[in-house]
Amino acid sequence: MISFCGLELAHPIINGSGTFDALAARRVFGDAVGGAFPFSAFVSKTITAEPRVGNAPPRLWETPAGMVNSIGLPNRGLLAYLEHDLPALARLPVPLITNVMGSSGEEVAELVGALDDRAEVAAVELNVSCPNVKTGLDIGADPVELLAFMTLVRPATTKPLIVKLTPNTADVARCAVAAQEGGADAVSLINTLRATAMAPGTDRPWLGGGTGGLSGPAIRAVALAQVAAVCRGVDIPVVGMGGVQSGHHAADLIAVGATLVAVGTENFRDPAVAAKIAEELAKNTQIAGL
Amino acid sequence: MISFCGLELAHPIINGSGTFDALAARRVFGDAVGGAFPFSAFVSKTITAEPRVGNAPPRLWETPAGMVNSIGLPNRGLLAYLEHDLPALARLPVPLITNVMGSSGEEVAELVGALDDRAEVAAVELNVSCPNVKTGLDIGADPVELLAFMTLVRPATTKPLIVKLTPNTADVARCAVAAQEGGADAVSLINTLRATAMAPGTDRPWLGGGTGGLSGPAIRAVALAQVAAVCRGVDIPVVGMGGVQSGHHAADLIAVGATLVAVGTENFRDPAVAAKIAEELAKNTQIAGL
Amino acid sequence: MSDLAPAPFGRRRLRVSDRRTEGPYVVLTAPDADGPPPRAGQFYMLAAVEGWGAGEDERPFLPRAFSVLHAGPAGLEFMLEDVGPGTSRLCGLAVGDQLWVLGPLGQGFTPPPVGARALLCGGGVGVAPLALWQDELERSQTPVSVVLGFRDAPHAQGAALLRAAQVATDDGSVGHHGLVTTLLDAELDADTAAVVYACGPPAMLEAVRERCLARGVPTQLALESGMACGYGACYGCVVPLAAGGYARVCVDGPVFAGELLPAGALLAAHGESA
Amino acid sequence: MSDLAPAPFGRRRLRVSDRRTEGPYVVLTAPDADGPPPRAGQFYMLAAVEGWGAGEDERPFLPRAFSVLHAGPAGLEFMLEDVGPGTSRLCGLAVGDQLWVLGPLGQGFTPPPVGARALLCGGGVGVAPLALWQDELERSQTPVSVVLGFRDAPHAQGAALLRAAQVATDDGSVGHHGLVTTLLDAELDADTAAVVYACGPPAMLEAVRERCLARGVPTQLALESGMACGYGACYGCVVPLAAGGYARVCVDGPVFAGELLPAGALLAAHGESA
Ligand SMILES: Cc1cc2nc3c(=O)[nH]c(=O)nc-3n(C[C@H](O)[C@H](O)[C@H](O)COP(=O)(O)OP(=O)(O)OC[C@H]3O[C@@H](n4cnc5c(N)ncnc54)[C@H](O)[C@@H]3O)c2cc1C
Ligand SMILES: Cc1cc2nc3c(=O)[nH]c(=O)nc-3n(C[C@H](O)[C@H](O)[C@H](O)COP(=O)(O)OP(=O)(O)OC[C@H]3O[C@@H](n4cnc5c(N)ncnc54)[C@H](O)[C@@H]3O)c2cc1C
Ligand SMILES: Cc1cc2nc3c(=O)[nH]c(=O)nc-3n(C[C@H](O)[C@H](O)[C@H](O)COP(=O)(O)O)c2cc1C
Ligand SMILES: Cc1cc2nc3c(=O)[nH]c(=O)nc-3n(C[C@H](O)[C@H](O)[C@H](O)COP(=O)(O)O)c2cc1C
Ligand code: FES
Ligand code: FES
Repeated sequence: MISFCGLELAHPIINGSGTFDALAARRVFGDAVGGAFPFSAFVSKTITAEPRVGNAPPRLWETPAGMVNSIGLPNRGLLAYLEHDLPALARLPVPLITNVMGSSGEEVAELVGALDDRAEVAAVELNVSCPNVKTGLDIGADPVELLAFMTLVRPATTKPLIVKLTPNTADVARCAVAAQEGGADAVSLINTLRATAMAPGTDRPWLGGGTGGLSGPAIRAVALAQVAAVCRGVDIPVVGMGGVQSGHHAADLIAVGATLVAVGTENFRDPAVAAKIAEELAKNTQIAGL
Repeated sequence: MISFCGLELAHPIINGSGTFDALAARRVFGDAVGGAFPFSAFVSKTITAEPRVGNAPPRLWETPAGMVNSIGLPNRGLLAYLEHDLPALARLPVPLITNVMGSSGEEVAELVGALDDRAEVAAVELNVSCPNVKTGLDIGADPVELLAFMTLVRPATTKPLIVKLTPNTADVARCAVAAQEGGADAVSLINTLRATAMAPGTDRPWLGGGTGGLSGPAIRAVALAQVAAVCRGVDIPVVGMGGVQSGHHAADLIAVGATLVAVGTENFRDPAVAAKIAEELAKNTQIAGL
Repeated sequence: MSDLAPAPFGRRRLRVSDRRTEGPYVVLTAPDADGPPPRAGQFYMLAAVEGWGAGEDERPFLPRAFSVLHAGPAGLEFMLEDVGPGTSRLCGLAVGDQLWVLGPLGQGFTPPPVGARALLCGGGVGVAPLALWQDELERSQTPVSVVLGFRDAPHAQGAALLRAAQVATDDGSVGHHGLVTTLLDAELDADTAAVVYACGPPAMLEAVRERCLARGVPTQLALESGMACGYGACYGCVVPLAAGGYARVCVDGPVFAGELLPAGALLAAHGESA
Repeated sequence: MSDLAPAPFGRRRLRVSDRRTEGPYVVLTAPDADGPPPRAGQFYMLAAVEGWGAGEDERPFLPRAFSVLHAGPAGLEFMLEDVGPGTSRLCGLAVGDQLWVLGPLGQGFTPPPVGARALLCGGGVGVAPLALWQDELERSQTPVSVVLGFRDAPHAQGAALLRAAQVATDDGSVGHHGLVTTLLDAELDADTAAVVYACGPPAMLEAVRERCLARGVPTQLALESGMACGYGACYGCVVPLAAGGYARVCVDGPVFAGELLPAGALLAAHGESA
């Protein structure tokens, strides 16, 4: 059992927001998903106050050992989430972390406040880092703005608040310190790196959204450096992620100080990979413990 | 012929600083290197005022479709460069761009001033972006500091000044604009992304220098996004680089506005690759021109 | 789909038991002991266990989606066209090589109402899902007609994967010289009481959608789209809906009723301008 | 090296003409029409043309350095030990497969002064450069002794690649039970007028360097180091020098006089603590 912000989790492996849809997975794979649920907590994809349809396709570009996505945070909005998704997600065998985003501290405070009432929500993750949406970038990239943002959002809930930092910044550790000062219970990183691609043989961008975010093994070494820097800077727990594909990669993030490790893109290659990673990690830890 | 800061170049492909040692290559491959010199201009590795031995080994870590280096800018210092390297580099069949770095505007102004006297130097590139050395990071990552830096350095030479921006920043386009305001004749990007790796099976960093910089195909999509953002922001010419392996990759950078394209890590896989890339690019351009 | 067992959770290894070619197409067979039988129009995410990631531009990295061509005691059959690093690697597999497989995935075709015949219209490698559909329809004694379009004579060898197909080729080297939609028009001119099941390149699907809509003939279009996951996790594979918003091709499709799709939707999802 | 033609500029394709094993080691042969003959101790950067990048952790990406084992009319011979994704891929090559090759690279061994014999000391796959060196020395009638160390009997089969080798194994299953340095000591005790040529794991080289320094016996150590380029471009392969600063193993070495290296240098370059 791992303690994280007051939650007791079976192992350190969770999912990265937006990289596993537990409800869709249950439709596709049936009850097997529930029985063998691979994550020790489930992080929902980013929810916004109003519904969003997301970006125009194409939304994906495969890169060497990675991918660029420009999904654009499609979601049915807070109300539908509260009414439809939360009750269904509550049936998962693990605690639920709801990820939210908004264009101002006030807006996010309202979102967070609405979740505060709901027992299904074990913790809230604040997406201040999505490279596809202007606001996310700006708040999370500047320590001063991030602190001001947290000052508005923190009072809105007594639930644990995890700040998901943006990697697209000069000094991510300073942003993490600002989040901590602003009352964050934990920070998570890294989100995707701002990236783009051209449509083959043209001078137009491939992605409907113009730019997107790079994820996967390609960014693993960047993630490790950022997580290490943040762990050196803060006392609160850190959720490390970025390109994790194996127990070894998870162990590296834990070695530099992460408490939990999130798996993102690798879920796309194998929906059950997180269970394998958790096992490998447990085996590593046993060996190291001897 | 391509015009770049008053230089007339045979094609748009140059090397990234620190990724090709023309003098060592001539020792290894003989005169073939001169005859078939693959770059249309040669960028020297970063020179500092005093000699540097560089970082302790290991200095390299291979990543999925890329590598992390922590070389630490070894060089014999300005005086040895002026006395020994410049005369030898002058024998190359292409213009020479000297890359320099220093810990303050004053120091760099002196370096640049010393190069100003030397006819062998066609242009100077300012490394304000090396992630291995504290100073480089800080100056280049903050538009205000960068402008102040340029105010000190610009008057030191009438030669073209290329500012090599750091990618480890929140808004690289704003940094590029600051460089332009400060009198840069061109900007180049991207340098490597801050990254690290653990020694396998340990909780110690692998690299002697602790952290390093990620380069290669893994960062190509990040490079393209940053180059595109910079090209939208400035009027001066842009040298684009990051993960270029083929004429297609070079064409993408040119499509978003780069004037020249630099090849870095791919030189390590094939010292003659740049000539192939220049050919492929010329073929692409011909086809597009029809 | 409630009558079908869901896909096993997690990718599994299958072994290629047969590899043959039909003109430029490669057909791979892989026995699948653990998976439930797929429905026509469903697909699998495939990757080679060895050598995935070493092709052009250091790709492929993600698995690739393939319709099931046939399914039976011999195993699952897939029909592949080499169009890039992923399909190139898969086409290079030999008997005995291993595949990662996830599936069956997505919503398949649904039968025509009683009295209407099934008109199968395929282009290129898009004939794949129609082959299994023909098997299923003929088993339930539904009348079936098949019209297929190909680039040229070598590709037209793919027509052998279905029975009694009328063929059109772009270069006229085999069958009708021109577009498959001309054959489709002729079929519908003769008898409009049909449901059209189509799969093929975006421009062909768009043409099918448009003309059937105009004629009031229902269509079920099996779409392609760039996919990262195939099971609804990434939201990357979307197609715009006529009603607004987007649907995920992998879980809401890949088969969609033509009426649900707006004009040009099929081109947009492929990065072509509408 | 002025008597040798430089390496061709740019990597070139060679075809594997033979593949054999010596215990756990793989020996590949590749005819090299365009390259000049290598000197013993020189190396080549190798990569597989196909399937490079699809191994563990999506690697290898960079080419890998290999000493030349033998060189002659049949081509270049390389001896490989599978220790990771790069060597694993190369060990999996079959006759007819293609290699990217750059080289010959680096500074090879230089002969002993007249009257001194050559004492070749190798460990594991480090015997490779000594094999060609033995060929060259015997051709020039220089007296040669060979001591080799291996983990166990299977690995000790690598000793067959040299002539008249005394062998030590860690587990005593073949030859002397213990370290190769014990054999080296015995040779030097018998006759100290020798130059020691050594190649092997860092700890072995360190032990050779140390004891020969103490005895005043000159050494030429063929080092390994993680390399990105092999031709002096990346400055990644350095080893510390006793005089301070670092030398590039690829262009200043891989063969270094032991006196030039400080204690512990060989371990540091491999990420092991000194
Ligand atoms: C439900 C479904 C069923 C399918 N059934 C079949 C089938 O039965 N048989 C069959 O052969 N194919 C089928 N496909 C298509 C098949 O999945 C694609 O051909 C395959 O994914 C192409 O991969 P590739 O690596 O070979 O080519 P890619 O390089 O991926 O090129 C394919 C297309 O993707 C785009 N593209 C190019 N580069 C990139 C990049 N870096 N990132 C993202 N997109 C890029 C371009 O539009 C290009 O034309 C099906 C697809 C779907 C969604
Ligand atoms: C001049 C020279 C001559 C050589 N001659 C021979 C020879 O004749 N025969 C032979 O078999 N070998 C030889 N080698 C060694 C050979 O080059 C290496 O074994 C090979 O590069 C290993 O590659 P790999 O991918 O198989 O293993 P890697 O995964 O690269 O592992 C090899 C070592 O590198 C480190 N490592 C692990 N992961 C990484 C990473 N991601 N990035 C960087 N380092 C990592 C670890 O220390 C590991 O033990 C020679 C090396 C040199 C420099
Ligand atoms: C397709 C996709 C969608 C994502 N959606 C979200 C999201 O909605 N909210 C969020 O905070 N992060 C989102 N992310 C970022 C991931 O949670 C994670 O931070 C990132 O992908 C790095 O981890 P990875 O390399 O393991 O994928 C998304 C990533 C991908 C690839
Ligand atoms: C081994 C290595 C050494 C480098 N040394 C320098 C340097 O001395 N000065 C500098 O400005 N950039 C240096 N760079 C950065 C490259 O010039 C280039 O900006 C970067 O590697 C991205 O391009 P690539 O992906 O094509 O390698 C170095 C990069 C590598 C990989
Ligand atoms: S492919 Fe990922 S949601 Fe459809
Ligand atoms: S391997 Fe690049 S300098 Fe030696």
